Amino acid sequence: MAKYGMVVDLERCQGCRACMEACKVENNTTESMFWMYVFRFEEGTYPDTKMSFLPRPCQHCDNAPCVKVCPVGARYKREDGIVLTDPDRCIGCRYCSLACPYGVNYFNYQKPQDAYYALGIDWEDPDVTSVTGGVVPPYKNPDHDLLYGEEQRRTAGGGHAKGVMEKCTFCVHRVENGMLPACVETCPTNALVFGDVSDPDTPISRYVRAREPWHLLEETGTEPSVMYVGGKPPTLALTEIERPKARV
Amino acid sequence: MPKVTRRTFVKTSAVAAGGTALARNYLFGPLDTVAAESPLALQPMVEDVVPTTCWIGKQDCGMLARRVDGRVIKFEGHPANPRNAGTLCPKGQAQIVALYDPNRVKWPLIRTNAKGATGEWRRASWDEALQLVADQVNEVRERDPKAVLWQKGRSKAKKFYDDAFVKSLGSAKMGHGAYCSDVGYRVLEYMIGTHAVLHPDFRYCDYMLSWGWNITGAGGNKTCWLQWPRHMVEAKERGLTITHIDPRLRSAGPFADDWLAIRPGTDLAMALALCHELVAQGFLDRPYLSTYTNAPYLVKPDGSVAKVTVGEGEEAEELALVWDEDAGAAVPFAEATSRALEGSYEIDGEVLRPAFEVFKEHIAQYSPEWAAPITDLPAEKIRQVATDFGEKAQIGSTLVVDGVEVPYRPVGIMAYHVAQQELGFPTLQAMTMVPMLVGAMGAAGGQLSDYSWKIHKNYAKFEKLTVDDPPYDYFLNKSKFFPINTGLPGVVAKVMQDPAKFGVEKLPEVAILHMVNPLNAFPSQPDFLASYGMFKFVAVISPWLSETADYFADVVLPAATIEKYEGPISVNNQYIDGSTLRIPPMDPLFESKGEIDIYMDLTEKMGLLYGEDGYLYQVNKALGLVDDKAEFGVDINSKPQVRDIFDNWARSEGIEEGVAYFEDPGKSVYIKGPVKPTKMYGYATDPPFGGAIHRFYGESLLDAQNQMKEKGAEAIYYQDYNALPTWRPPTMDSSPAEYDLYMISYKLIEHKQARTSFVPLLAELAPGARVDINPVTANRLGIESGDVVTVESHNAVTGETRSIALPAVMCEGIRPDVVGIPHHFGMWTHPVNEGQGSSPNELYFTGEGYTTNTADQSFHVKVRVRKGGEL
Amino acid sequence: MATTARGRPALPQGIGRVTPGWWAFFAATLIVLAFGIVAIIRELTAGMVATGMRDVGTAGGATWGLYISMVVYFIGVSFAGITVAALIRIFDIERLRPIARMAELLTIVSLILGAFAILVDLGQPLRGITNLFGFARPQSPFFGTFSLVIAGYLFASIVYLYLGGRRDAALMAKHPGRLQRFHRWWAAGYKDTEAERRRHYQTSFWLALGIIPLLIVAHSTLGFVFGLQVGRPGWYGTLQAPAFVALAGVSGVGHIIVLAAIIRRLLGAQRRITMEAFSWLGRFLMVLLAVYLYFMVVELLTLLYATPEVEKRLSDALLTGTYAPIYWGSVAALVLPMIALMWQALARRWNVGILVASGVLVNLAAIGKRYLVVVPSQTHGTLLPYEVGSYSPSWVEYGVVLGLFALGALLVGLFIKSFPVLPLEAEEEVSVDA
Amino acid sequence: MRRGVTATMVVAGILLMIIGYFGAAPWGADTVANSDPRITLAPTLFVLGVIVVFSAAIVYELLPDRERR
Repeated sequence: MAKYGMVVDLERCQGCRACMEACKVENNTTESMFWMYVFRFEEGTYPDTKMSFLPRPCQHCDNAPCVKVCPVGARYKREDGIVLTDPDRCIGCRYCSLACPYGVNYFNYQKPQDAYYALGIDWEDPDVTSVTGGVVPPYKNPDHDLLYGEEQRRTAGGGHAKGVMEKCTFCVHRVENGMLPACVETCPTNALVFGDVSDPDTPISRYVRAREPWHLLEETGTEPSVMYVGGKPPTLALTEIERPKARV
Repeated sequence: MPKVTRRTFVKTSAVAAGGTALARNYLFGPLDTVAAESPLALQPMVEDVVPTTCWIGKQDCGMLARRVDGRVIKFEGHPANPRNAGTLCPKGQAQIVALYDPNRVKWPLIRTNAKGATGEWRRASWDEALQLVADQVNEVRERDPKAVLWQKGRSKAKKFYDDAFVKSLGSAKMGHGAYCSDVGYRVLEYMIGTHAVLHPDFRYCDYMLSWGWNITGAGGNKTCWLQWPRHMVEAKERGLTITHIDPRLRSAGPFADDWLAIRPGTDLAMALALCHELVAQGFLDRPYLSTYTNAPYLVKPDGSVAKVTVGEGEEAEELALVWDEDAGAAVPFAEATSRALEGSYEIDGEVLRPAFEVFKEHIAQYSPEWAAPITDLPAEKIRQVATDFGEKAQIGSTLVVDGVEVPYRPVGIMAYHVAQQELGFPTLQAMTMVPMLVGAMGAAGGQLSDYSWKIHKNYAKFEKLTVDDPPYDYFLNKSKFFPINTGLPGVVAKVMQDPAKFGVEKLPEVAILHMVNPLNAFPSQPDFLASYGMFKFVAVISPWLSETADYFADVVLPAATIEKYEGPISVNNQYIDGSTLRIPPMDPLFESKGEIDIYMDLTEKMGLLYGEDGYLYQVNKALGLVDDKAEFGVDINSKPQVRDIFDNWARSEGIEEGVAYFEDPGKSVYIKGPVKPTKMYGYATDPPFGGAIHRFYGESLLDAQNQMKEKGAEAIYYQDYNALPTWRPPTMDSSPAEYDLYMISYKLIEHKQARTSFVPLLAELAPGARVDINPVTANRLGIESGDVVTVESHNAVTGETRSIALPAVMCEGIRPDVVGIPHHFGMWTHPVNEGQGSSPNELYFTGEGYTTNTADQSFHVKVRVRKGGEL
Repeated sequence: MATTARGRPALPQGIGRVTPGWWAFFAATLIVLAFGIVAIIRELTAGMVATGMRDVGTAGGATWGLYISMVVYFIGVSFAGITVAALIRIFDIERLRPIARMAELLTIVSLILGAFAILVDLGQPLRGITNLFGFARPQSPFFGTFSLVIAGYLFASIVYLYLGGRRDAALMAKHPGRLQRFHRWWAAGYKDTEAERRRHYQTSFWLALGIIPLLIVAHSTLGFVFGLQVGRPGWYGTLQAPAFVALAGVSGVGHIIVLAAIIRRLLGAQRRITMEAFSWLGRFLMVLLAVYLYFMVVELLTLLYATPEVEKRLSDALLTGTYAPIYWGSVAALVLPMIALMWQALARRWNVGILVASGVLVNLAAIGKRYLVVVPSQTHGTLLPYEVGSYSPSWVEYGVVLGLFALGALLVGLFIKSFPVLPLEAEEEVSVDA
Repeated sequence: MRRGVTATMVVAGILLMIIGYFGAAPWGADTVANSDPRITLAPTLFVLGVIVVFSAAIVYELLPDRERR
């Protein structure tokens, strides 16, 4: 059985946030929801200012606090290491987003159809619906409505429904079809590497052997599957700059 | 229990009824019932992939469009395209929303209200709109073709269908180069003949000066973001060290090994100091200087080059003289065996000195200690950069690349938009001299500029610059103002407002604007507000209603975004060459059309489509389907499908399947193969450097200055035409002291000039404009993060002031005397633009003091900032 | 024996009689309840975007806000009610006997409010009920809250109230009237024989013994909901569970004092609820308050002594930052009653007014402290350097909370009007046999 | 007999609680099995167990005395 993991090479990451965009288009996430998020940090004072970037997907922890606290078992971990959310079981208590030290969980505070950038774009425009068949958003990915894993649950982001939780799924609908997650696939400088960590001759295993990876918030004991190479663990000395429109 | 009276019964039942309605509503209605949407996809879907290229950025990355039932749902990078190798930047991913944007121009629009204010439109058919444009343009064209002005923003592939349109009309043509580092192109065309600016050979470079290069946010020379950062990251892993010279650290992010926070507008001083140090520390590649540059030319005391005329009549040509140390006499350049670079020689009673000797004397004054107070950089640091550059150049070493031995100088400069400053021309001259001194120009690991060593026609033209007498054309070509002239829309705007001052009689009357938005995208918005109002008739071709169209267009023709055939598109990433096409992933939405269709229909209406010198003839010429490839030419007497044009072009390139090759996702990128060293490195080309002698010494510039003086030009126009780059403080520094800050503008990676701020996915990443200000300065001015501040600019020549208000953001990575503003916002026609703030182009000036001596726009101005103001 | 308008003998303690004052009370609570229902409907239709809650991390909000603070507060109050009732039974504190039923009533009502507050906070409330009964996972601290607190403890309190009230129900069943069938059902054939009394004496003793550990376990799980989360500085800590229990006791006893004083004045039972009862409650409150203040000092010291940077950001926000007013307000609202109680205890002179005031203050402090546990850790306590966030409840949240309080008051009022809240005494008693 | 019935109910209640507790989803965060209950409606059994334990008190008091009748 594969054990999926991801390596983030901070010496290659340009902080361009293409991974965030690819994730948003692939998973049709609504406004201000970032399954993949990239911090842009500034540190120190002029002129010895330092800058750094930090991509933050879900860490798919092996000792996942979110799985432990979920009162109804909507959030579960699979043998292949991916932590997923079952939108038909989730009761929207949002306990997982508080247990998670990384803040990777997002809650559908309203009906998704109302949250697709409705401020400036009228998706019901007849000329657009004549082309897209009235699908909102017009780039809606049909893979999300299918069932995945031998547990056969609708975990690939089809959960865009009011009142349920959702988070990065390592693009389970792509990985199960043998493709790379959308963020890994689009990263311009190949700073994201994804693959089966248990198989020694995959690119990710070679990467891990070549460089000593560190983990984010190692001290919380969550044993994340996402490994970081280069750069250094973030501290509160870093201040976030250029935040996206993160609150709706 | 309280008695159940009729009133309470009514109230409780109402509440109860409400309750059941609520429950029913909740369980089954729009409250998203217990089970969310339908679990399984309903009907089986047809899924396919269409190969195409990105339409939003500059370098047309290869893409695969995933479609379901004909509806594009995802763009992904095309693995075979060398420029992006299967990856995409944020804009590439997000353009899918722009495709479906209901705010696109859906059908041809004809204005119904007066120009100069927000337009009211009526829907028109293509026939009616094209006919109107054809009539209006023809009426003017018959009188004077040059009175028709065709203007374009970014060309999204090889400029063939737009060049063909201009030639078939005979109209004037205006591009956007003057805002996109074209002064750098002029310098490289002048000095070494290539049509490009500067970038290092990343594959072997060890030490790079990232000079004003926005590594993590913007393009670079030739191609754009994504390709260069890929090369840079691989080079850094190999050990490349980067010294970042830029008032803003943000552009380099974590990739700057050393950050020199230089004061804006003083890059010339820094470059001169580097030249001074390289000469002083003896880092000189004498064989290169004496063999491939005009450094050995003997210069008279008046600065002109000593020449001898050889041959009579027409073949008579003047050959520059050099001092041949072996022969001990002045001989023409070609005949000398050992050309002297230094010393002074008396010939026919005159004391002549090699140009290099003049250069050494000229830069003797420009020591790092001299440059330190000007650039506000420690002298020691400037000296250290020169030493590193010199040492790491490994002068004299060679390297065998793919079997070809080439001089090896692993040092170089990446410089592009740094050229956009008032002293842009001399600055780039001095910066280009730095790699030339160590012989890195065209060397392995060294300084490259174009993807081949093709010599541009301007190289020959710049040998002798001519300054005519008025009347001049409205671009002021060959005028006493701009002997070298890129063609700046800002200058045209100034000329239109006051033709007499510039000695211009004939002004443009009709304009065709294709995907260009001067009101928002180019500096000095007030000038464009004034000048574009003067056009009798303006036709705009654009997918969105641009701000310029909103105020001044008579007719708006809806162009498709990515849903059209376009090309041919080079996929050259410096190391691998090839070509591809843009294939429409869907039919054009609404009633929009691809530009080639529009141009064919328009020229047909104008009667210029068919026949000799018609549009189709020009298309064949522009695509090279003439002479030996004439058989592939399009029949010039019948209107082809756009797809057929590319089918013919593909066959002419030797691809039997024609355009089908590019429509097949398995193929679709035609790789010609790796770029050979004999094409990439100047030393290795045949003849070396394309046969062009590198103009180290600019005699024709000095000559131009003399002509300008004779013709009565003012000092502000001629002062930078010097044989050798000479320092002077920029004009903006003479603004009063209260304008104590420099304003610079910069590009964000999430946006592309003025074309993406209304794409909601990108507006989410970068929501709006801001003023980056150093906390120390902000503290002094009593400004806290998030406060709205007013930024007021001052024109040092005219005294005019302009101001905008934007939120302030604290930024430690910027000089205390500099404020930075992104230039993607300030638009108003699209709902998503709401509240995004103004554009710095409303603050910049154009014209005297704020353009280069080659009519290129300067993006510098002195400003003052104070708290307060409304957004 | 006062007679009612229709000549029937008036029931004791004003049961069945709705004076204009009561009408006003019921109308007021119904109006506020209606406002609460409007707020809930708004939230259910528009989604939780109508509340002020937003995601933790990038959105810089708090995804648990006022609702969860009220859940913890209500369940805290419910803890003290049944504890006082059990202590009375186990230690036979005669003077507190009159307030036993009132305490049990308080427990049941506040538990119901706590359950509703949880439901209102869920994204999918209806599915919340079905899935919890179907798939609840013991590993989640929420399991304890759901099963032990809501289901188990609520049922146990109802049993305790039911059995304790059978004697009075039997007495009340004598009086004809609309409520007679209800009282007879409640009495379930209670004949007040010596055997039945002895049996009730035994059951209530064992029941009280059974409930106390259930309370401690149940309430600690609520503390573990916060205390076990390593990802949340400000929550993670061994002191959460005991501090929860202590503050629960404090707020619960405070509430009982207030309720007792109101009922004492309403039913003119000055003689029945004596000053000794109040002094006992006062002293019990003082002890619990002392314990809680001790916990606060311990927490503050560990917070300030050598805090890692993340906790530092949180403690700054609490002590001097955005949450400082609530923090110091709550501290003041705890210290003042402490001083008042100690002064009265030493001077041995207890004044009901001061006790009620300190009861109210202590409860306000409890709401403040619950809020300060739940919210700041989300807006200022992210381990990754997200930008500091903000949270302010929207009108929907205030509406729902007010609605809950109104519901509570309504339930208490209805109970008082339909069942004797004070155990019936000799003169009110009509002999069982007649 | 009264004491017998109550005792059996208490024991039955506790048994139910134990079955309900261990029948529900097992502790742990490493497989899908950790998300589903082993016995369907196990949590309901647990709650029923608690209710049965405490309703034993009611049964104890409310059982009519056969002798008296």
